[in-house]
Amino acid sequence: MLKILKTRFKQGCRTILFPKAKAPDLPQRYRGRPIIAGQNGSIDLGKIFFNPDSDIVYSNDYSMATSKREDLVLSQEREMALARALNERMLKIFGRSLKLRQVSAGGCNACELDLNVLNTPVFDLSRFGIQFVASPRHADGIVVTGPVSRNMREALLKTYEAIPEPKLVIALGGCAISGGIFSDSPQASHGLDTIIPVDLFIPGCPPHPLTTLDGLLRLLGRISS
Amino acid sequence: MLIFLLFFPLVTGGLVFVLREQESRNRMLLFTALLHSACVFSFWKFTPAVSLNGFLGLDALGLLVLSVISILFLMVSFYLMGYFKGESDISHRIFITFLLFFLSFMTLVTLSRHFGLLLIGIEATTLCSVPLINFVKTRQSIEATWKFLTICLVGIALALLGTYFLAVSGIDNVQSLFIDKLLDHAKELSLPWLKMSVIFLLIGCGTKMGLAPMHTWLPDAHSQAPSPVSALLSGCLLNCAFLSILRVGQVCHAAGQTQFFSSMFILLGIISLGVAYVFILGQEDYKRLFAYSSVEHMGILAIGIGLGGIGIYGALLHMINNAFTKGIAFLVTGNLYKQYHSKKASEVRGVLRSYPITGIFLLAAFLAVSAVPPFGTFISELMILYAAVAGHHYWVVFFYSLFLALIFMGIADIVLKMTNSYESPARGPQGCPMNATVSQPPKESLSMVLPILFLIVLVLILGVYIPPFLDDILQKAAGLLGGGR
Amino acid sequence: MHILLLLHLTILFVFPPLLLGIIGKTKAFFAGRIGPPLLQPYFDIFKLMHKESVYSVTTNWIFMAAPMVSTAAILAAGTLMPLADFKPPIQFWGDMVLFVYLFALARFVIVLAALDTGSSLEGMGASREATFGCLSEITMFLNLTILALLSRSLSLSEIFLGGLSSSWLQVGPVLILVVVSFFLILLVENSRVPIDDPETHLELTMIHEVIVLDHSGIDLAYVLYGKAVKLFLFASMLVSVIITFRVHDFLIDTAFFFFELIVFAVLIGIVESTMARLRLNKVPYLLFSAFIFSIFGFTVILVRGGH
Amino acid sequence: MNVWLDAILILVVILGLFIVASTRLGTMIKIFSWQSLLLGCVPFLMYAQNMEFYIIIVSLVAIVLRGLIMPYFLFWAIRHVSIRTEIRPFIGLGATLLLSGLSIVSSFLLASKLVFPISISSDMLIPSSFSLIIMGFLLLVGRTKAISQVVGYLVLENGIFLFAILLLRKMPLLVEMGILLDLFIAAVVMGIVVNHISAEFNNTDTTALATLKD
Amino acid sequence: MALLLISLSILIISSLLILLFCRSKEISACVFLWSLVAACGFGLWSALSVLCQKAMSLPLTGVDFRVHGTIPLGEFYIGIDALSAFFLLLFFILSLAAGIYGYGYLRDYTGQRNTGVHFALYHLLIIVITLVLVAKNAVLFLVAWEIMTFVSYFLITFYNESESVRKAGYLYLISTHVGVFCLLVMFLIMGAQAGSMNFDQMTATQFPLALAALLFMLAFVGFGIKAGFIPFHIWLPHAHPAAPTHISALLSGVVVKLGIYGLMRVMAIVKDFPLWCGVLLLIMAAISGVGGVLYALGQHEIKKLLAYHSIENIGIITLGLGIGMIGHAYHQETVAFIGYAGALLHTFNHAVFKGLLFLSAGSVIHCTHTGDMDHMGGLFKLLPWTGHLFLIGSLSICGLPLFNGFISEWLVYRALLEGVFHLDVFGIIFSSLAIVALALVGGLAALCFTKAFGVIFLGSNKSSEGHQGKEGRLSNIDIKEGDLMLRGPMILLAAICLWGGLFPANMVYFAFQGTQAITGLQIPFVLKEAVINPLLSATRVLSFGGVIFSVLALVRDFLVLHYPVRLTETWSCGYVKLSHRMQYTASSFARPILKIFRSALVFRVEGKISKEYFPAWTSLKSSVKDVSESLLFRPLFYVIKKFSRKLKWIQSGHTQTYILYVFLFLVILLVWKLI
Repeated sequence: MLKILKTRFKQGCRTILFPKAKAPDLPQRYRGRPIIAGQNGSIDLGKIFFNPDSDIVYSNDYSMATSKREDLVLSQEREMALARALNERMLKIFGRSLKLRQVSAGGCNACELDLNVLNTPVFDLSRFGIQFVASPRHADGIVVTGPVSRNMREALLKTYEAIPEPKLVIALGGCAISGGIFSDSPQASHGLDTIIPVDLFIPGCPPHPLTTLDGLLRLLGRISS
Repeated sequence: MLIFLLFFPLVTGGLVFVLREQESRNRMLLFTALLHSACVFSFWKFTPAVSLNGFLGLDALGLLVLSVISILFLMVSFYLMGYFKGESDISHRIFITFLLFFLSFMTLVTLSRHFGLLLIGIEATTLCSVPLINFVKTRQSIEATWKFLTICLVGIALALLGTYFLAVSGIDNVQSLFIDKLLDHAKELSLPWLKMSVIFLLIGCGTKMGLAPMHTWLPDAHSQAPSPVSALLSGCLLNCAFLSILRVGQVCHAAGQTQFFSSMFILLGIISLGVAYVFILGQEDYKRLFAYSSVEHMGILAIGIGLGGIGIYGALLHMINNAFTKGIAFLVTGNLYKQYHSKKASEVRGVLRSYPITGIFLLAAFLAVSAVPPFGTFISELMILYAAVAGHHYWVVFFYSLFLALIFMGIADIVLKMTNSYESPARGPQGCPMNATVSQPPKESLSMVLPILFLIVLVLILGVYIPPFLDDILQKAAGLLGGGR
Repeated sequence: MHILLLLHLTILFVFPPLLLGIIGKTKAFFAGRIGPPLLQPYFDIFKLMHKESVYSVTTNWIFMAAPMVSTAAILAAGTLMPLADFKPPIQFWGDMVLFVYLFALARFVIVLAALDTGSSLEGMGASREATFGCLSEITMFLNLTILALLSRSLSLSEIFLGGLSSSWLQVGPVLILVVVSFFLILLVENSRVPIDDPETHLELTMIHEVIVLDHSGIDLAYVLYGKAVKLFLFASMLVSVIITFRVHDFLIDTAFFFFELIVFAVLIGIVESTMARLRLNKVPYLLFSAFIFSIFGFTVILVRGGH
Repeated sequence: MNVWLDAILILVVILGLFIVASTRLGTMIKIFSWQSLLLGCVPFLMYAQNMEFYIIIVSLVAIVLRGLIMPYFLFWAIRHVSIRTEIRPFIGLGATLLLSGLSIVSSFLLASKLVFPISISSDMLIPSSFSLIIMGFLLLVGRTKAISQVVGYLVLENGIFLFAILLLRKMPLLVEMGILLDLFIAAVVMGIVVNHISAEFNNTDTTALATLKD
Repeated sequence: MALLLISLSILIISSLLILLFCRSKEISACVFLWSLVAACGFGLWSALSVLCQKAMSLPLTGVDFRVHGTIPLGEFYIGIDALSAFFLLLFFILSLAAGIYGYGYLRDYTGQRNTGVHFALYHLLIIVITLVLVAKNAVLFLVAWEIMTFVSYFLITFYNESESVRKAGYLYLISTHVGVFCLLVMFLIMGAQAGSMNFDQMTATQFPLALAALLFMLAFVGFGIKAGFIPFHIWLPHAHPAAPTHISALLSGVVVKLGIYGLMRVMAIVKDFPLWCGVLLLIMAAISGVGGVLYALGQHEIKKLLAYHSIENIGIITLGLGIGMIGHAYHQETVAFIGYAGALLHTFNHAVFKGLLFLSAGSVIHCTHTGDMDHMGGLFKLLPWTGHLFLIGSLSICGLPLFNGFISEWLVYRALLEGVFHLDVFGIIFSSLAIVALALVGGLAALCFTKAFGVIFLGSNKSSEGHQGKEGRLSNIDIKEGDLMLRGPMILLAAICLWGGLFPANMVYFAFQGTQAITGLQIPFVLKEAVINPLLSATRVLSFGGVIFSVLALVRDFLVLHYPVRLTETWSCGYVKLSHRMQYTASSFARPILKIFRSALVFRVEGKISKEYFPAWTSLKSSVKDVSESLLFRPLFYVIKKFSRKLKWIQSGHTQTYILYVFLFLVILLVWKLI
């Protein structure tokens, strides 16, 4: 007991004060939002894999979550429209308490890992009242990762149906948004929005925890762009 | 009057032997039985005078046994009307005649006031019941008869020796075997000879009565004899043997040796209960079952008399109940045998379903035998248990209850299997008799049903209410043996 | 007099979810993170009240009525429990039996609702809940008997409002045993960590979470609220056993009572953070050890003749 | 006078021993008839001085019945059934002899304990009657043939009759005659049953008569 | 007393009438119905009139009816005192309900059995049980008791085509008949000690303590077999499933209670027992209670489950009696009064809710044609009435606050707690152990009845042929609710349960009247107040709970306005092929608790688990072996049979050996007696 207290005091409180203070600067190797080089080039964040050897130049900017699918397409002339907060009524309900149910619909589980990081002391999702729950009946929204494979499609629909109104859907990671790496396989569906209406798209393969956190906080209106 | 009662059946017996057809023989039998009961019931009103210079007389005990015998004989004769419908050959003529001789000798036993004459009566009943048992000439019945004969004659020989010892014990002062004289001078009888005579008489008459170590002939004789005969045997013959032992008991009581006599009698009773339990549990043949239950009830009578006080009153009441119960039981087995043609209990199924009346009577017999309240046997066994409890014979109470409970288990197991219906659809309507080829089971004839019904009613009445006249006769009889309520 | 009654009811109705918040905060503190805000339970309940209720096809009215009946029963039990220094609204001789049986009624109805949905997970939760429930009831009764024996009275208000003050001196160490066994029962009844982890996601390991798997919206709100009240009642019972010191001044006592409750909630949080979850087939042994503690305490009291 | 009486009594007991020892049925019946004749004349010796009329009648009837009619009847039964010897008795001959010797000794012991209320002519009478009774039992228990069992029963009856002679003066005639009559009928019925058995089982071996058991 | 005689005469006449018309079903049925209603009405009236006397004007024994010298050794002497009135009350209520149910149940009976005879036997049973309850003479008591045993045997084996029914009937007959012998000896010892067989003289005599102990042991065994204490209970779980529903309701409601009535009557007669008798009764009660409910948990068949529950409730009743006796032995009259009152009230309550449960279980079996719980489920929608009534029954049997079970369990708790206060150290230990046992029994009963109600009525139907329609209806099983004749009695009993729970005052008052008859002492008014007032304030707490419930319901209705209720499939982790076989069945629900008590219960789980990769068909069966039956009585019967078979050589068939027996016994007697 005492040993736990000693280490606790030595460690101190690890949570980053993100929305108030500035996010910690990410290492150089982090591949954030790509910079559009040429005049008419457009990059669809939902489709790219953020892999290092492609010719895309990545900046260090982590906020990439958008409310609509088309906002993910970056082009020279259009400024990046980041995720907007929910409407007034939804905010009143979910403002302080948002329960999410995570559904991994196929995929390589990288997104799940990074999603899980959010619950660690550093990011501490629970301080915003956001929590992952076991049953969709208790949840307010579902976070879908992976290209909704044919087998998982019916289960996903069942889970979606099981969630009481008003509910949110968050597509996490490239696979969920557009089928990602698996987009050309007959099993995978091409993007979650073809199946169920999606409220928040968080690109990345896998999206950095900060991106996800930033998206969620924008959704809840904690960060205004 | 007594002489008429004694010799009248002999005469009609001879007459019946002459008659041609069976129908008139049956009617003659019935007539004799009716006359016999009429005389006996007249004795209830006015007690007859002692006749044949003191040899024949009627005291309370004698009257009780005599009336039981006459009632049962009347019922059996009425039952025989239906039993022998249609068959008539030489063996029937012998059967009916010896039946009447049997009645007269039993009357002799109840009436005799002289030990020697008592013994002759018992010997005569044994001999004339031989052809009755041997009526159906099969291997088993001959074997049963042989065993019955040898063991009973040995028993009677011992009883004869016992009588001689009794005579010797009173040779210098009483010099006679008249019961009344013996009772008056009981004190002066020489003790060792009296004890010897009591032991020999107890063993001798005990063999006839079917008490435990000497009971071995009873199951064979009763199961092989035709049902009406076994009803008579277990109803009346055992009671006559019981009466002779009571006479010995009277003498003992008068001579102040009650303790000597009763301890032996209780031992015999307990052993018979034990033996009856051993053979009833898992018994295969339902007639042998009821035979062993006679051994059991004789054991109960022995215990009752041995306990003294209200036990004697209970035992005498139990004697009456038991006689009628055995009558019901064996007449019902007669009906069953007529319908199922097999003695094995496992082949008799669904009696309640296919023969409702016989089924109900079988249940009544089972309830009466196992002493269930509405029937009289419960009250008498209760009285005997009361005597045991009041006399602090806790060992007797323990064995008595234990064996009765176990015997109830045995009988219930067999009888309830017979009455309850059997669901195997292979054989026509549920519970239809296994080997009866007849498609529609024969309707039970009236004459075979009425006597059983009458007996059941009698036992039921005794269970609920003892009429005053019967009560004071029982009181007087018990008084003779030093007991009473 | 009515003011006290009203105050008692308001505390009973308003205060309980705060305890859950405090426990959450302590666990976060120990984990080195900020953790959910103290009023998070209130927010959750408020949010759930604005949510739709989704019912399974196989359920009938029992499923809907169960949360309401259980919360009502627990609140009714609350009216028997003395808080701080003022007497409970209703108190009578032998009310501790009703107190325990009201909790039994709550559990009975929740288990029925769980079986109503006809899902294997809910059935599993129902059977575990019912099993541990009836094992803990024994120790509960024994502890209450011991406390009744010590305070020579059968009504909860007299037991907890000073009946035990003298006994701490006479049989102090034994009372600690009884308090420890009470504490274990509290952990089992309110599904705290050593027995059941509220935040786990693996249905097979849950007990109290999985039983309400199918509840949604307002029903879930009632269930959470009921659980909070139950924890509050157990906590206040335990607290009033431990600290029997009363100043008999209204304000000070109430404040001191709240302080004690907060400390107790922190204590629960500490226990939750320092202990890992027990394997499921070890839980009965935990219950038996609680039972043995109280039996041991009882024999010492009898031998010592403390009563 | 009682010297003769004692002699006859001893002779009767010895004849009893002979019956027990013999295996052939014919000899058994012959010895039995001699024994009954001797028994018949015992009363004459005992009550030589104050002879009454009925004592004579009783002993005469006894002699005629036991000595002549019953053996004749048994011989008829043997001829009818045509068996001659007892092959395998239950208890071997040696054992039966030993047992009957033992019985004689025990009956003498028993008799010495029992004091007779009035003086009787010979104190040998009671023990000899007891020993005859026990020998009768031994025959009944030890033999397998039905006929030999009948003979055993008759020897038993002889023993009892011997004892009855003591009471001749006191016992009324009627009873005495009745007992004798009963004995005779018993023998007749046994005979009838024996030939039933022989007709059914074509031998009177009682081991066949053991089917009725539980 | 006159009223009771009227009802008895009605019953006798009507049973004879029914026998006359037994050939035609309709006449006999309607005669049966009307005579039953009339007789029970008069009976109830007479019982209530005795119970409601305010002042103790009438002598404690009430009005007697005496006919001298009828039954030999005893006499036809009957009289109602408060104790028998109390039992008459519960008896007439239950026989009325069971009779009406039976009428409806057998109306569409097509089998070969003659229902006329069955009804006549039913009337005979009522007459005989009334006689047992009002008998004031030992012989009359015993006669009525035996006749009841045999009449109930014939009623139990109504369906005696099947083998198990016959076996159950036989076992019932044997065990109760053996019990009767103990009663015989007990009553005779009492009669011998008191000089007369009437209960009044017996109550007057003073029994020495040693004799009282012997009487107690005999009474315990004799009445224990009938009441169903643990070691002697083996006939109960077999008899109840075998009997038709209304008979098993009557059997467990009333016939089992006669054992308790007998025990109380003996306590009233032999007033003071040694202390260890009370302690023994308490221990046996605890064992029966816990054992009964644990065996019930392991059962798969409803009626067997309910039968074992009767044993458990008998355990609770005897807890009350036990603490009453201990209190009496310590001369603490308050403990004795409350203990006896608790026992009496629980007898009444148990009769009512057990009858209700059996009747509803019966109509469930009647509709689904199977007793096995694992083939039921989802019946709440199809049988709403039976479902609700079974729910009320199970709530009250678990002693939960709203219903009458709670009141009587509260009284027993109160007695035990008073025991903890007033008795010495020895007494405290036993009463606190009793409290623990009662708490365990209450908890396990709640577990068992959630299992029973949940598995039968809730969830989806588990029987294979009923496939789950979209909206949860079972399309192809023709299950329809029984008509009013079946539902009427059940509703009556449920109403009594609810009334007993919410307005306990007068039932507790009746219980105190009965207690006065047991102890023979006047209960002080202050004690009655000290018991009834807490109960009233308990109902106040419940009303407060009701208010809160209605507030919550209002809030809920208001909030639901926003979002209409939506129906979807049960959430099962998204598993696609959701089948009804995935539900928790009776055995799986009870498995955790049975594993904890597995050594005491011989709890076995048999079945082969397929080891190959691709799962083939496999089966799993969990069973609980009734320890006292399989380890104690079955071997005992076997040994007795084997022993008696070994002794059969006595009748070996050889004439010579028979004669040898005679000769040897002669020698033995000579040696024994003369030397």
